Amino acid sequence: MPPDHAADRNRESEGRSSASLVRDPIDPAAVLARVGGPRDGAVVLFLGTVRDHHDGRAVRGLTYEAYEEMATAVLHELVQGTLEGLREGSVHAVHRLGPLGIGEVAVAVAVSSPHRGPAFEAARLLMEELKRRLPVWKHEYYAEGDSDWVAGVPLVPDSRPGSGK
Amino acid sequence: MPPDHAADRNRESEGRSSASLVRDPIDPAAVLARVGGPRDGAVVLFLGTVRDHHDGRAVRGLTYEAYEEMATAVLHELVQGTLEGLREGSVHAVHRLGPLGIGEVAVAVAVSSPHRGPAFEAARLLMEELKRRLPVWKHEYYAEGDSDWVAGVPLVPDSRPGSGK
Amino acid sequence: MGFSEEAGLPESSVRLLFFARCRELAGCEELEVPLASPIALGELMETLRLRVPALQALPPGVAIAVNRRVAGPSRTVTPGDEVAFLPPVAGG
Amino acid sequence: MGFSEEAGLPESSVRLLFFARCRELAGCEELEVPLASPIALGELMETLRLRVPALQALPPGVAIAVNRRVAGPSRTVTPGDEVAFLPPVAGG
Repeated sequence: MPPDHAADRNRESEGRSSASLVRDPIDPAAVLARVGGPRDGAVVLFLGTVRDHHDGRAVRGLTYEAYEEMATAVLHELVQGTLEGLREGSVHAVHRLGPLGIGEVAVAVAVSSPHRGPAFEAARLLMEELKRRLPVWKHEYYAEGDSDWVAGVPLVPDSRPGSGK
Repeated sequence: MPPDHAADRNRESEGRSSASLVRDPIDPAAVLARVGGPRDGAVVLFLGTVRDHHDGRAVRGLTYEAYEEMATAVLHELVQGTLEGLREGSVHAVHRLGPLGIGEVAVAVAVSSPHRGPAFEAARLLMEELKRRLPVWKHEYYAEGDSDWVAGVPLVPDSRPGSGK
Repeated sequence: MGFSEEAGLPESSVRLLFFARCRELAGCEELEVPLASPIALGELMETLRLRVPALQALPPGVAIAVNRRVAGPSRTVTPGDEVAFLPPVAGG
Repeated sequence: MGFSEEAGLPESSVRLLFFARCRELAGCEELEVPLASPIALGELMETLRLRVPALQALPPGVAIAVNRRVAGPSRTVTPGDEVAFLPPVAGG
């Protein structure tokens, strides 16, 4: 176990971020496996799960729809931006599409970092950004049999490089 | 799938918190399984892992020692207090004792809540309190062959009920 | 990034994409409309509203993305571009 | 909580526990010292320092817990109590 060499290898592989949209169930263990390393002392995992109620109505399930090409690009940019803010560590994000039942994981975000403060901050900010910027829509199915699109957040014009081309 | 009945059952089982000290490896999936429910839309998991460096020194492993009876009591009080702050949701915390290698999980904290803000806050505050109050000590083994106790935080007199008896 | 090549559209039209509630209002996921030369997005919208009934009453808060980036009315739309109608988002 | 019964100590002594660096300095994990009647923790410490060499130079930041709760010098220690010496903690 030569920790000095391990540390060198890790320093080289700094800057790890990844993201994906999936239609199969999200496995938290697989999400955790995408982050962490010998220089990281903190891992924060956030899971957004499907609740059985919303705005006072009983919910029995929902379907996520996405503008997939754009959502993939935005998600990659968000995790990359999060990693740049962290400087050291790793970031992974995955959002599920299609039909989901109560309790299923809709979104997972994992951040690793040498210290816990930055890991908590980064995971939380990434979730805020994701909710504001990801072109994904939620259609809820209610216990009473009806269904509706969930009121969301209007997207704002893009300040990413290249958006004004 | 009768969500109204499920919601009633969940309302009854509110107030779930658990904590333990363990000597075997901590399995994040098992920690996650202790929290969550149909009314919870957010789960935050924090893992504290063993880093390969500390204060500029290469670390090859460490050993945690605890005042076990007191640490168990304190950990239970901390998760219970966290849950009371949350009001709705669930909280689990586990700390490992004995020898650990680089990358292994030393502590895991999981919080579920209807919304993500409170879940993030609660997990983070629980970690801060745990680091200040848990009678646990860390002995680091360095790459150079020597070892030492890690400088820690002095415990402060207890304000828990019964401490002034 | 050469998006218009990727999309493989004839260079004399733009592709309109509709999502979620916009898709339901439009009654379709996709429309191809002729466009001969570059035009500001705001101007394009004026033209489209006259020709495409679905665009006459967009729900409040709808954003428009050109080539997968949210754009304002001054953004230039070029033949071959992809123009998407995005209601308020609710991911996560 | 009847701790003294749990510990099963004779009711004329207190049990001292040493952890981490305190354990190393004391050279043992545990000591039993006689105590005939209740006494303030601060007073007990004065007495102990004269009799137990390990307690003459405690490292800075050491806290003392009586029956598993961190206590100040005014806390009453009763025969049968458990008194633990806790250096600054470093869990998590």
